[in-house]
Amino acid sequence: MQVTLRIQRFNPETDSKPYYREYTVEVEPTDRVLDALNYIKWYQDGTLTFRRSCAHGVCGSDAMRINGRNRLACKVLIKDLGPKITIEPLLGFRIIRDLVVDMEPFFAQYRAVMPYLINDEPPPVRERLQSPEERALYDDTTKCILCACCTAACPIFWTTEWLGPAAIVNAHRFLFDSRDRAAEERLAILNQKFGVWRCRTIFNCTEACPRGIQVTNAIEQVKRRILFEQS
Amino acid sequence: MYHRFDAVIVGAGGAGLMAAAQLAGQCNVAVISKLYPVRSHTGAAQGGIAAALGNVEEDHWIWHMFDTVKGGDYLVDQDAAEVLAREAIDAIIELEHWGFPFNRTPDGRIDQRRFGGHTRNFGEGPVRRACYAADRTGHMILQTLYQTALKKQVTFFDEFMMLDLLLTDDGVCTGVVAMDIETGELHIFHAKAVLLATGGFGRVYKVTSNALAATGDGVAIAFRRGIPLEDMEFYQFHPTGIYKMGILLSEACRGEGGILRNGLGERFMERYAPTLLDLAPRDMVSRAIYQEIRAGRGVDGKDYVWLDLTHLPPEVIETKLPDITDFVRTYLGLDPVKDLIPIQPTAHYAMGGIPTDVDGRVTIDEKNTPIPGLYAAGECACVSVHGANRLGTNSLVDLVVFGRRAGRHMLTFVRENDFHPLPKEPDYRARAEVEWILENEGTERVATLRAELQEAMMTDAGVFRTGDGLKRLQQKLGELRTRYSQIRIDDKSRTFNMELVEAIELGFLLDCAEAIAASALAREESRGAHYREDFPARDDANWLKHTLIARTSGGLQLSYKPVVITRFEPKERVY
Amino acid sequence: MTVARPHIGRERPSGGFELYSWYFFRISGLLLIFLAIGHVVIMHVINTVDEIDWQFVADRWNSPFWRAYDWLMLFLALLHGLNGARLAVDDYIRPQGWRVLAHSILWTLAIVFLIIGSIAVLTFDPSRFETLAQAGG
Amino acid sequence: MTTETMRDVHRATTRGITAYRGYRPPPGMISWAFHRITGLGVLLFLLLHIVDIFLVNYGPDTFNELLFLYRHPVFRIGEIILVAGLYYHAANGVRIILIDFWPAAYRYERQLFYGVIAVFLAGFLPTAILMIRAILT
Ligand SMILES: Cc1cc2nc3c(=O)[nH]c(=O)nc-3n(C[C@H](O)[C@H](O)[C@H](O)COP(=O)(O)OP(=O)(O)OC[C@H]3O[C@@H](n4cnc5c(N)ncnc54)[C@H](O)[C@@H]3O)c2cc1C
Ligand code: HEM
Ligand code: SF4
Ligand code: F3S
Ligand code: FES
Repeated sequence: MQVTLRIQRFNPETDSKPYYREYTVEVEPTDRVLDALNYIKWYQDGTLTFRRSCAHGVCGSDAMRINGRNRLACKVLIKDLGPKITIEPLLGFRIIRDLVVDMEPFFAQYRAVMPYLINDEPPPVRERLQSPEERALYDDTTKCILCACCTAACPIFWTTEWLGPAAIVNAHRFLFDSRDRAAEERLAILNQKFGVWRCRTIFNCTEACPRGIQVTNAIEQVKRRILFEQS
Repeated sequence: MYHRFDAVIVGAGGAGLMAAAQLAGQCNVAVISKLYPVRSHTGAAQGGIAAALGNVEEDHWIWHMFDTVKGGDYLVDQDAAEVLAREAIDAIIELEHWGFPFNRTPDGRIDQRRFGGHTRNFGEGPVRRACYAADRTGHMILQTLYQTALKKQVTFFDEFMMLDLLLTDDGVCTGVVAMDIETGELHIFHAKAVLLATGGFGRVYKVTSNALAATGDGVAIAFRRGIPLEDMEFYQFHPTGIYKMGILLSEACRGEGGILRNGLGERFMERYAPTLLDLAPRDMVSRAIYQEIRAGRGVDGKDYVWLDLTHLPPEVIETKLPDITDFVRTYLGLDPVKDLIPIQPTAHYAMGGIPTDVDGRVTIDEKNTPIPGLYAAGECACVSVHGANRLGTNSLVDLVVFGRRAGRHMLTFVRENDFHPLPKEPDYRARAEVEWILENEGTERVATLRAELQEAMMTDAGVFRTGDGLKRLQQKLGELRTRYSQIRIDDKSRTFNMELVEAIELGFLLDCAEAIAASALAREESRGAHYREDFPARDDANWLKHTLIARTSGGLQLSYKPVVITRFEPKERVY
Repeated sequence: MTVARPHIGRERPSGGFELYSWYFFRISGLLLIFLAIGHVVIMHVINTVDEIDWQFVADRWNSPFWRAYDWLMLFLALLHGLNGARLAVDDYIRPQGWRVLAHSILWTLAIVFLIIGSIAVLTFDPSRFETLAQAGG
Repeated sequence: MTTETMRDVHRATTRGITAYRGYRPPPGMISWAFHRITGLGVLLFLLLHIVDIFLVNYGPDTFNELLFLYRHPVFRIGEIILVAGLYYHAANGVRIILIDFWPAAYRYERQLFYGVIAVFLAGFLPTAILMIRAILT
């Protein structure tokens, strides 16, 4: 089938502001949007720029706005979109070029929640024990691939300074891990002005997450934890 | 721009990050990666990581070692396999202490599952050895290691692409040259020790489970700088890739009880591996699939067969294989609980690569002479623990065990040695390459050449090979090499020029392909993943040895080095 | 350039106000369901503005119950609403100076309106005007 | 990360309120936008209302004169909108509170949203009929 992709373009070396260009390509309905983008890049216009790697939704490279919603280009099939597709970069980040945005602020948010296991007790010779039930508490949030679909879909993130859902998801992953000992410090960070309370339960994050993580639920669990532990 | 670090690690997959974690805080270390670290292909690994913990049933590291050796069709260096099997246990425990979220047994220990080729008591029957986290074990390894690296405050240079390795005339490694992809600027990293951990090169094939970024950069750069490559003819095809797309459906599918069926609905593995059935090593299963297809028993006469999970309890599918279920639903519109899944072997893993010793030091000849300051680990390296065919779950073990050993060795090395002066004009070669590609006014498109390369490799250097086919392939590669000098790219800007990156990567792929073709043509036997239809038998008398292929001024040069055999004498491989 | 800044070390920031604000939204919100909706139903639906005049208010505020009711509603709705306005300010006004100014305005509004509202609800004495009206009429 | 660095990060990247136009809003975003608009709208009315109620202290004449404003048709329609806004805000506020305190509620996010619309209509339609009837008579 033939589809038309309307893609937002921007090259800081030559353009003063972003503009749109249309491309028409011949694709299979079961092709991914990424396949269409690759086709354009490979055979029509080599200057079209985007990130990609795994091509099956596990590396988090190709988050972008597809028909107005944040999606991974490699996880959306053409047949689910129809013949007219609009593609734009994620909102809220500086555009480096075309669909490539500067992810450094996103990773700075991530680093701010201390996303690593902290437990200074001397470890046992073998593994630390953890029951399947304890393990299940944080299973959902271990799935995060840091693609930024959620954070870049949050209207609060577009307008003000805040940690954003992805960072909280990753804080949750450690807060609910029975092996971690730094809950208090992490909760203190999350309790700050730019922490969890900035979340207005808008659910755009959950709607956007390509890994099906219940992002809002994770944030709510963290809120309740602060509420009942700190006050 | 000039940087100076005690140690520079190129590649932020499992191998690179594991090494970085050893060095962080102990010396001045930088990690360079052309992708954001969490985008590395280690994150795609699904099924598990093997270690003889014996948590759910009796197991011993020596059984694991045996399976590794046998699985590799006895081309494995047994000293290395012993290190792998022994240290796997420590490495897994260390990962657990760093926060790895393993699935757990009811009593809280690390749970284990079955995987292809892993057996109890030297081949008696399948054993549960693969530690796992649902079907996203690689994702968790990558995350855990990245988290640990952040905790230890490693310096990262994200989206920096290595273009060249700096070796002095007397053969000392002094650093690397990399391009900041965002600005196109070249950076010189002056280092005492460099680790190459740039991953595999599955993109030389048309149908592959590998990422678009898996283009063998480190392997090709080493090759260009005169370092020989080992066992490049051994390339693993994984039996269960999604038909046409190549997306991997982990062996864990079969580990949890999945069955392969041909077009007639038969469980055909009964004919090929009566004991291990669907869990036989990958090379055997992939060949079996093609034999069924050749015998006309593919589905509808096409080149695929079925993976059948429908008899498994739905909760096993949903909870132990959630991502795979998601892939099948997303990309095929099928439900693995009810539907058969069309699969086809997919290019998956390079057993060969940059030769190293068990400490990750890159060696340059048959006598294993190391290059001072140069290390390699992970899929780009060949310690030779995988021999002619890698067992499932052994790659992740390879990353953590040898990434760790390389890191530790580097630490002693940087403590004992001083900076070596850089060669004059260290970046001239990289600069010339970039400028050449940007300015060349030819007629060929990168994508066209790449597609032809992948097609040719798939046909003539795939699961089945023949002397004639490989010669034809070499000719084709020669033609592609000439046409490569005629390329032209549309994108002339410096900012995030991905077309430039792809053009450079195509050069790397060509190098890898040439090494594969020449090594495969020379090896006149069938062993593991290398199957020559014109020489269908294994030939230990003449070929129980590792291939080394080097680029010299006089063309490609082959040499061979002996296999290290310590405990297990080569035997016929039946399952 | 995307060289990652070294990660920021452990620190123990203080917080708290946002938590109380969040909590207050919820508690006041629940109370306002009864207060505000009750008020609206009584004043705008059951009675209409046609019926409401000075005398109506005067009669109503004869009862201490309605005075307490109205004052509580005023207090909660004002703080709840202005606190909500503060969220909007934090979202839409980012230059630090303007934000401080906007916050000051909101706090001033809160105090001023709380005072005049309280004066109206608590100190209103209809008898003063009744005698006045009688005297004048 | 300190608040300062957080701010730096943001300064270099944000798109501001214009970003709203770039996203095809899912139900949750619509419900939030309405919650904010209605909240601020009701607040505005509340502030006006406090001023006018303050005028009771100036006696029946002043106050009753003002009431003429309230009886103006434009205001009568505004009054209906005010009630609609308050009802919606209250119903959606309850939804938010449920999501906050009932751990399983996130699973029913969509249903709760439709529930809000249902509750809103169930409350508002009869109210609106009563109010419109009052205007017409
Ligand atoms: C789909 C799939 C499933 C798998 N499942 C399993 C499994 O269940 N069990 C198992 O044991 N193994 C599995 N494997 C194999 C295993 O995952 C890989 O072999 C392994 O992850 C490779 O790790 P690595 O660290 O060597 O390289 P990678 O993880 O590929 O990392 C390469 C790194 O090098 C960087 N890099 C590359 N080129 C350059 C350059 N020029 N300049 C700078 N940086 C560069 C990249 O950015 C990246 O950070 C699987 C593989 C695939 C494809
Ligand atoms: C009738 C019962 C009410 C309930 C149940 C209620 C509930 C809530 C809740 C729970 C919030 C918090 C939203 C969040 O944290 O995301 C909120 C916000 C708000 N409320 Fe109310 N409220 C009510 C009445 C009012 C009234 C009378 C006003 C006006 C004076 C008002 C104005 C606001 C404003 C402006 C916000 C901020 C919205 C935002 O920016 O997200 N509310 N309300
Ligand atoms: S929570 Fe989901 S959307 Fe957000 S970064 Fe992680 S994977 Fe992406
Ligand atoms: S979209 Fe934003 S407001 Fe909260 S629920 Fe998600 S983070
Ligand atoms: S390319 Fe990896 S997530 Fe899409």
